Amino acid sequence: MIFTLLILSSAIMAVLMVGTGQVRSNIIFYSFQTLLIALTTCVFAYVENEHKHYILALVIFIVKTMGLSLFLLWLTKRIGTARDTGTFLPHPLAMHLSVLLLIFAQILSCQLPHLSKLEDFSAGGTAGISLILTGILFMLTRRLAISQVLGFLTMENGIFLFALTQASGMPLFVEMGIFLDVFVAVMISGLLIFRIKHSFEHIDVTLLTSLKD
Amino acid sequence: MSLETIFWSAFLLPLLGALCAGLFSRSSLSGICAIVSSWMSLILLTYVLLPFLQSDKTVLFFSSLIVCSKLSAAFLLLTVLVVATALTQSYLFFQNEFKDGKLHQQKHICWFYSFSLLFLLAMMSVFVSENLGTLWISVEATSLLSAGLVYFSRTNHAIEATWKYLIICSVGIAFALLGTIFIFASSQYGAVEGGSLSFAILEAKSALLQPLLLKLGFIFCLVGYGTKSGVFPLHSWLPDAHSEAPAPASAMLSASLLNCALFAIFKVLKITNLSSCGISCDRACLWAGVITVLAASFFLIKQHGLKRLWAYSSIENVGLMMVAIGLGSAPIFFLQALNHSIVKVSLFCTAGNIIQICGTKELSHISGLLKISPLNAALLLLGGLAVTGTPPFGTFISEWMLLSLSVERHFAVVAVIILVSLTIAFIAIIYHIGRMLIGNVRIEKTNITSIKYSAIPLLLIIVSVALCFVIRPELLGEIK
Amino acid sequence: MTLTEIFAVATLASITLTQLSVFLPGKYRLVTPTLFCLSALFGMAFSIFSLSSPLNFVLHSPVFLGLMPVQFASNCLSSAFCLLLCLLLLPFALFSQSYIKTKNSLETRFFWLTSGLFVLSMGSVLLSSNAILFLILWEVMSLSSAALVASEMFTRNTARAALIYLSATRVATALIAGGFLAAYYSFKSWNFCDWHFGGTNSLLAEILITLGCLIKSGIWPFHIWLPYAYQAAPAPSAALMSGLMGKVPIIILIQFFLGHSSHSLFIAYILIVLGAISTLWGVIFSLVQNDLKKILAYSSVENLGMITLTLGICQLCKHYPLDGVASVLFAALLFHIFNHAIFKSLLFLGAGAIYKQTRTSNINELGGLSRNMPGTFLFFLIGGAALCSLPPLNGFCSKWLIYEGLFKLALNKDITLCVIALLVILVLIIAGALSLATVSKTISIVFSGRPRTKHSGQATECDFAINLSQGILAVLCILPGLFCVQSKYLWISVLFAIIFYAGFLKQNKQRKIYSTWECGFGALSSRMQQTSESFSQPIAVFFSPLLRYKIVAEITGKDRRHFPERVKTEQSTQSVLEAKVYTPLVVFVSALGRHINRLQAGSIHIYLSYLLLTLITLICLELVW
Amino acid sequence: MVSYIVYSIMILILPLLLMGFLQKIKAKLQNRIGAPLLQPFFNVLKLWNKTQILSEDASFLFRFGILLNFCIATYLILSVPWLNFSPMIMGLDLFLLVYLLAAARFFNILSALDTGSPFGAFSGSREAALSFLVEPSLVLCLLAPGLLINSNVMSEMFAFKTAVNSDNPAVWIFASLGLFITALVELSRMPVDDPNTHLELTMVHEAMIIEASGRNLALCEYSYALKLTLFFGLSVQCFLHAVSAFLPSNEWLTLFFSVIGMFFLAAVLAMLETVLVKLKWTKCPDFIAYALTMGMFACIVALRGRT
Repeated sequence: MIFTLLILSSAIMAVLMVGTGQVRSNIIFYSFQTLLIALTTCVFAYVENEHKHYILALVIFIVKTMGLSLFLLWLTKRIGTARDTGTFLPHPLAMHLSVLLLIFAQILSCQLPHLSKLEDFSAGGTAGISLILTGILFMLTRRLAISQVLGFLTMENGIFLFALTQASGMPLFVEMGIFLDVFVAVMISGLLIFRIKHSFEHIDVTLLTSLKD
Repeated sequence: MSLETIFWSAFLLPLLGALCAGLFSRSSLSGICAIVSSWMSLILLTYVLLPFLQSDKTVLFFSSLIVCSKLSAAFLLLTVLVVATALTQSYLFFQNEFKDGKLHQQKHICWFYSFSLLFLLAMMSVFVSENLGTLWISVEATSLLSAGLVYFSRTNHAIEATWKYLIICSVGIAFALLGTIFIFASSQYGAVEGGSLSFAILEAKSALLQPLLLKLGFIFCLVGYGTKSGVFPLHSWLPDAHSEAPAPASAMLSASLLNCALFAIFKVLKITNLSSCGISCDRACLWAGVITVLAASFFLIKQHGLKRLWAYSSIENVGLMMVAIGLGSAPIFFLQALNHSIVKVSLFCTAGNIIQICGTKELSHISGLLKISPLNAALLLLGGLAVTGTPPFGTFISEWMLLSLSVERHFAVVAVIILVSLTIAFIAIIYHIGRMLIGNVRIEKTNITSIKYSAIPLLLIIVSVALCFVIRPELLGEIK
Repeated sequence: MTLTEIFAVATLASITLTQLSVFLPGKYRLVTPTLFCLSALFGMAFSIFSLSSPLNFVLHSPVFLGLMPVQFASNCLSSAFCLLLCLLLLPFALFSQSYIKTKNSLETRFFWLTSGLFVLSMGSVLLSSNAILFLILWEVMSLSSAALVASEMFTRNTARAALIYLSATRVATALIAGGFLAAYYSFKSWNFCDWHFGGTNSLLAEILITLGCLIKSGIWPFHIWLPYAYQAAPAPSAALMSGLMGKVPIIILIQFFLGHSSHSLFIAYILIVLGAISTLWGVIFSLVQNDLKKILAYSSVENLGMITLTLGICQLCKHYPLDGVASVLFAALLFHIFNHAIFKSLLFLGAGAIYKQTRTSNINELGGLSRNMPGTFLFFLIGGAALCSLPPLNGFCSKWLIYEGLFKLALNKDITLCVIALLVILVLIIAGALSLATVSKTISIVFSGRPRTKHSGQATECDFAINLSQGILAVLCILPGLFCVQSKYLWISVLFAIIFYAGFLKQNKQRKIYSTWECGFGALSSRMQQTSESFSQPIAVFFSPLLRYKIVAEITGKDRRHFPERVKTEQSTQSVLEAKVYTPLVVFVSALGRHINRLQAGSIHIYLSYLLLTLITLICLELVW
Repeated sequence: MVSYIVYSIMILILPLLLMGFLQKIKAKLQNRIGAPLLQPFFNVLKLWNKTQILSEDASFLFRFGILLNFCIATYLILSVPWLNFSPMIMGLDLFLLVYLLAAARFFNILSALDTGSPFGAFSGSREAALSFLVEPSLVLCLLAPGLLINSNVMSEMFAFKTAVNSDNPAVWIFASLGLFITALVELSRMPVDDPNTHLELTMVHEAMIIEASGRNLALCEYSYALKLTLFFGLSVQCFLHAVSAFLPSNEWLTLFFSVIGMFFLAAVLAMLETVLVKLKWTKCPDFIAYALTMGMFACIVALRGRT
């Protein structure tokens, strides 16, 4: 029960994240979301009695909850962009839409076959898919480059959650490699965001349309 | 030294080279370092892999994660060759850029070499990884490292292109990760206790995998790696990145990176081979390829950038390779990749020279090339012919084999569409090239004489012609 | 090693040497043409020997073409074609070395290099014995000829011509490739000798190959590239292209469909209909052209149409086994191929000579060349007379044979065949009369009267090599006529006329030289002579819907009706096919290109939604199936 | 031997005699006395001895063309069969005939344009236009008997003795009519062209020879007369074949009939030229269409006869 609660609340965090245009709040919501995922991993490790998941949880906590969130917060401060005005969908509507997506994710995950290890895990599929969909929605509805990174990270969280609950986690070295890649990706995009700010004096990616046919 | 040691050192060399190149502060030194390490790596790999390619063995086993099949061996050699030639070309390219005053900091060039070698390493690991997970990690690593190459010139356009490249590919690759997880999950339903990501196991147990999950996994992998390889309509990053990267980097992206992504698709497709959804997955690949070929040829009609032109022609060739993959023919896939890569490197190198001469990459601003630089004009023309599968270039043979295979497998429609699109592409490319070659000379600057040319584009064109006359089924029959 | 093989190797070696000699410094300028002639002689020897002992040759490893080895085999037809090719190469080399030498050395080298390649590929394409080698050589032939088309000036116009030509030839290659694939599907082999067309399962292959060949030889409605290409090409190359390259597809059709005793009726009808239309179409358009090379180009459309037509009828005869008629027509076909090659080359060389001396090929800027260039005039007259198949020249001999065959067909019991034969005779007669109008217009505007511009007034006779090359061809035009039974007495009549002219009329002392009659208005200016447009006007009006013929007259002055101060008329023609079919097609395709480019809108959000949409579509598709 | 003599006489006398007869009848019909019957002979003789005036712009082609034209006309008249008589030169077939006529026309046009005279030139272009209209009908009219007899050699087609298919008179009559109309166009007679005027708006043939003078003109006149004889001869022969059932088989009598027929045709022509007005140039194709129709009828009937 607690497991379902943890998992779903991470998805809810993501939904809430969509609701605000404040970049700082977004990052904080993301941070909470990863924290919940780290906790889920711990619980999962306890239930499954697999020690490698403890390590994973630790890494998630250090890398994502602390590292990436702090990095992004620092980045926001440096760049000085506080609000994301959004693209075609107002933030509240986007949030409502992501709630709908959550329901949709529930429907989808019911269609998929389940490993019948733990009843609670079925919520993992829902939350995972919901996170992925919300991440994509976030990327599609936000203007700022930094929000796109956040959306991507949310999506990645969803994938991790899905992997954890539906396939009882990938081999450790694969997970580690994935973390490394994601970490590097965020770092590189961070640097790029700096350059974008420096060259264009904004980080609004909807205005980056000079390359087209 | 055992073969294994040599093999490992071939992998170690780019890493070492990258470190050295990054540490040097003079571009010429780090350039030499990069060139030497890449060619050395090629030599070592050839020493290890050539006997293997000729032998009866099907795989070369190095560790549980590093296994080299014949196809991957061939691709490995091709990739290292492409990177080595591109790096060699880039040495002169950057010298010319320097003279032109476009470049200010040598350190950037050092970083370029360093990133290229790391990129090479990532690509090499794509081909030898025996595991869906490591495959994914390597592919993601290639896009992260090549982002540095695209970013190289630090102009607004380059930054925009890099951002699009990074985000779109990352999202795409994230889908591929999800697909990987689906496949991993599918293996846990009775096929393998606790699941497995190993290709060998998955291929062997293909029939036992959970079909729905496998199918979903394949679709996600197709979309994910398809984004990386530029399948229509997921190609959106590709023309931007290719046109904004410096010419040698574009050559590397087009001639090796796309092969990596396609190789990943090929590997995933092989897992589905024996399962109940194998045929529909084959079809999906096939038609994705056909649509890509058709769309790319239409994209070519109205183009404004020289390198964008070649980018779209890469997309077209990716489509052809997808068709080969969809038809399940590894030799033709490799052959097409080989021919395309060789010609594309030559074309991008020539394009780099031309852009340096004319100072622009807009097609409408380039004219009178025949008068300015007949050599580059001729290379451009020959390359343009080669890339559309015109005899007597190697691409013709591979495309012809592809066509005949599709006819043999009763996909006459595919053959027809490919023929039509190749015709359109040919006409479009020749049209653009023709407009560049003739006309009035519009350049005021007298920087034409100071530019140094290398023989690499010419050599590659000659190799392409030679390939037309040496390809034989026996040479390719073994590649699987 | 047989003599055939020895000479094949010798030819190949000497052509290679020719290619290499291009890179010699400028003072060895004559080496290349000499070597060219030498290889032509070797080639002649090869083709003569290969008639008796056919070439059959497989190149072993390491050379291999993916699916098939490099494999050559000759038959009578291809040997004969090679002989014709080598025969034409001698005047070609002679002419070119004089025609090209004024250009800068780079262009000269480029010319010789590409023409060497062109000739080599053209000669060997018919010898290839499997589909892949064939396609390679075929495309090399197309590309090198396109390079020749573009080689004259490298201007927008030539580039456009080369582009149009390349596009057309690529479409042809694609169709042939499609045909080969279909044939492979039916016969499971790439070897030509395994292909036996004629059954129902190979109809698709037959149609595709036929269409491809027709495009390549420029048959209506695919002739659109031909006037552009031949106008832009340097005259000697145009001679080779029109004289020989246009025939290669025809010979391929013969080899595939007649040689393998296939008599698909459908193909025969395609050939007959398209051939008949292009015979008429070509000659009508030829009549209204003002450019010398375009006139010749369109007349190539006519002649190739005639050849195609004959081939179609020949196939038809083989279907109903009428072997007697078929053999007459087949002989006529081959003979006409030979003759057309000769006289069309002669005319193109003449056009080249005129261009060289006057720097123009617009016939409205020429005139009065008969005095300045008497040699060229005489040869052009012979070529022109042969073109409109006047007896006793070679053009008539082959055309007479065609008529003979058709007449024999008309005597058949089957009423359909009779009607077809009669209709074809009518078509040929009309085309003949129109081509007579064309040739008489061309010759008289170019050579007769007074010079219309300074260029043509100051032209001088070209050098000996050019005249010699034309002379060789002119003799070749006359020779077949000498031995033709039909015109045995006619030659006596011509001879009689010449003697009469030389001896009798010339010695008439009572002769005055005076200006041309001008109604007493004073001397005629050169502008008052007839122009090309006014000559063709009566016939052009007749075909105005096809030609989109328009005359715009602009009369200005106070009293426009009675005292016009200035009268300006302009006549324009445009192909209805080009205006109504090809231009809209190109516009459509490029519009498609423009619309698809809109997908690449530049916004990353849109790109991401593509990703998502693709994913959803794929999932839906896969799960539904 | 006798036939050769007859031939020679025909060639020497008949053409010019026909011309004279034609003009005489025409004059009579127009209530004039007219020139003597032998006037064309006198004309030719006079011109032969006159000074020729040549344009300074003319090349050798001008006179050579006229001469060649004459030679071809002579050749044709020598090789066309005359009923039972075999021709002097064997082996003329109908395609050769058509193309020889074309060759004559070709050189006519060339020599007309050779001087750069605008008059000669536009008549040349009209001649070319007319020829393309009239040639199909000529061929069809000749093909129809050929189809009937199964041969395209003129001497066999018109050989009276082998005319076994004379039970097909319709073919011959249509051919004869078609040939007659064709002759009107080919010879530039009345509804198409007015041979008497020299107005540039009406003339075709006369303007073509406008630069010819002296001996050249004499040759032109003479070859014109030869062509007239040729066409009338063909037309009359066709007609005689149609009525062959009622004719005696004596060769001299048939010859006599055919000569009479030619004079008859000349008279018809004279009558036509008196009655008809010259058509507008743009209406000429409508008139020529009748010739083509005759040819088509002839061919259709010939085809029907065989099956």
